[in-house]
Amino acid sequence: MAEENLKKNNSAALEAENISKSFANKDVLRGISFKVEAGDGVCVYGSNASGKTTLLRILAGILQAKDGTVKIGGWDIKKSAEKALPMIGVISHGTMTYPQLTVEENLKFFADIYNLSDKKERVTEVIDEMNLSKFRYDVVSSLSRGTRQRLAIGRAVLHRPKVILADEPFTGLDSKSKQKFIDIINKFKKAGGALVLTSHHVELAGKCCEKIVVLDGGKFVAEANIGDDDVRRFCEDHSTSTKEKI
Amino acid sequence: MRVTVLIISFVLMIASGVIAFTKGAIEPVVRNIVYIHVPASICSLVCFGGLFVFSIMYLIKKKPVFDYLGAASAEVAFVFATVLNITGMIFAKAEWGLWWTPSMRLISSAILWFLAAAYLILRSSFNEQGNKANLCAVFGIIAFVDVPFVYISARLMRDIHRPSFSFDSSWQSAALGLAIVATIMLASALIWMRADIEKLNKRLN
Amino acid sequence: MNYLIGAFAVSWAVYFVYLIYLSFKLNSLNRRFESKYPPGK
Amino acid sequence: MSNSINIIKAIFVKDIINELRSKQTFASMVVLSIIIAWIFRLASSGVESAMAAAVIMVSVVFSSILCCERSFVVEHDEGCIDGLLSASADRGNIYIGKLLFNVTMLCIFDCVMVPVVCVCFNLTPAGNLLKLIVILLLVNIGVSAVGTLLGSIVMSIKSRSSVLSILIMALIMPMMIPAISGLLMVFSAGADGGMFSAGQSFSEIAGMMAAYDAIFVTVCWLVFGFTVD
Repeated sequence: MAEENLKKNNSAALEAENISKSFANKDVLRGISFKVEAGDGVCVYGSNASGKTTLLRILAGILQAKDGTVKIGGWDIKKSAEKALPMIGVISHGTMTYPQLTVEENLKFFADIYNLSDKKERVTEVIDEMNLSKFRYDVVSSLSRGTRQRLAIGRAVLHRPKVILADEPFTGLDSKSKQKFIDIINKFKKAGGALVLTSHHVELAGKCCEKIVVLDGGKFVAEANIGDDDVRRFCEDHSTSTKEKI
Repeated sequence: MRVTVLIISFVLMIASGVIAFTKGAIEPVVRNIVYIHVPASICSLVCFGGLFVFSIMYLIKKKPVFDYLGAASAEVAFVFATVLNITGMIFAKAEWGLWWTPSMRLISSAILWFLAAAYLILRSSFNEQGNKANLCAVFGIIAFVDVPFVYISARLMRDIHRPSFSFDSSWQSAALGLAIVATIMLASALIWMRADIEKLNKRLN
Repeated sequence: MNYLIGAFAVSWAVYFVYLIYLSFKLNSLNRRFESKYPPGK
Repeated sequence: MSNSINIIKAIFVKDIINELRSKQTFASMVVLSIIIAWIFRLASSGVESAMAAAVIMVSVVFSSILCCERSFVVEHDEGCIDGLLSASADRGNIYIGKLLFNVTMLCIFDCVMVPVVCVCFNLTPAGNLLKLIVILLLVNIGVSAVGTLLGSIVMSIKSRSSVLSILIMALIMPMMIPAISGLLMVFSAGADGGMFSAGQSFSEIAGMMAAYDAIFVTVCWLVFGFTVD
């Protein structure tokens, strides 16, 4: 099994163990464990309200799990947060940028928050990397959706994270921007980064992930390699129960 | 169990009433409101204390039961604060000729009522569940922290309220004590019932 | 005297109305709960 | 420690730049307060220090509602709050940064609002300027301490501003009483504040408000983390 192979390697980029979370006294996640190695990509698949966003927010340290531990590069996200948190970059449906601030100010703000040692150089570097130099002094609210998404990715990789967590990164993007996103992510993975993303689009996710994990009703249901035939069918087979409930 | 507590509380209340009107009547007669006014005021403070304790317990332990108990004590505190204010207003009308006037105790009991009402409004205004319990617990804590300030700041007012009744006979103290015990028992039974309702509601949805 | 009776009437009314409201609510919820999840199962 | 100060400073500066660009919050605060002052002026007849004190407090509270709500809406609109939370482990820093921003906004707002009220009601607080500043500063800190926390609490509610106004008003009541009697002392030139203040001196009033500020800033700072979890 693929899971056996994963367990042999000790230096997992991201390791989640037995995560549970309840909102308003209702269980959202129940005992979820998985591992992501450096250079790997995992897609979390599930129907609506299956808890994928919550899972990602817990992995990112935004929410606190009721039970269980998250380790980023071996550091516990709760106990040694100042070590673990800088290794995470987050991309979500929102762009996580301030519409009234310019591209440069946005990046500089997050560089301040992460307390980088080489703020100016790194901001310029990221702006060049993401092809944003044309928009450097533009206010974010004047940018197109695709450009904003590039800025969001730039914001996520600004502090040189080891793991990128992306929540539905493809929603609202045209096919060109989607391809661009996939290219950037693949470059990041080649440089030794790990990726966890949630998506409905198995085909798109297949271009940057190797493994797929299916969540249903807050429980871990199944996993598969994305290269397998009929992976889409497989995902749907395993996440029907919530649809029936609704 | 709950019924037993309620029955005992009613028996005690009637006993205190009998003592109050046979042996311990206060002159002029309208001042006998104290037998319902003071227990209500103590009970609403006790319920606020309960809200504080349960909120902290919820934030530490994250057990749903503390959320239910917190919600219940806020609502019961609201009921007792209502009674407190109504009896106080009737007393004010009888003694001083006006329903309400800005003075120390009057303002502080009004604020107590506002705080309980604010908690209930906050609780009823979440449409999706989210971290409702957490947020309500946080508000419960700061609402209780507010209470001492309510009393301190109200000291600024010139006071026409009698600070406390001086009882001439021990019958009167006994009647008041009995009334306080009875009302606290009533309050705990009410909190208990309300918490059960909250729990059932949550399980049904 | 009227004020005294009024005060007692109002506050007892509040207590009783609240108590009766709670017990009705509790009863109806219990009934709903038992019809949804019968105790035998 | 220095890291915390960096984060607080970054949040504060970012919020100020944001507000300078949009000017939306500040403009609505000022216009609202002028309308309030004008309506109260219609109901009064000439010099009325009592009404001026009430107008100032009402304006501060309503403007703080706008300000505190707005300062968190900015974070939630594009999900920026998630970025902040995943970047810094200590949620208290976010609270302090936002608190500083809100206090600054209210202080700048006071510089506009108080002269307007003084003109409206023919008042000259010149002799008691220092006392006036002390009271307004303490009020601003207290209102923002509560408002910043509550602003974060109401973010998941649809009709947030109406709920926020009720919550802030209920919690700020104990602050209102000393603040209004202090303002009455300022405007009636040293005499004690009308029906309020049973012989309290100004320093006692200020001390009480300072205690309120200190305790609420501390408590809200401690519990802020739970509101974003």
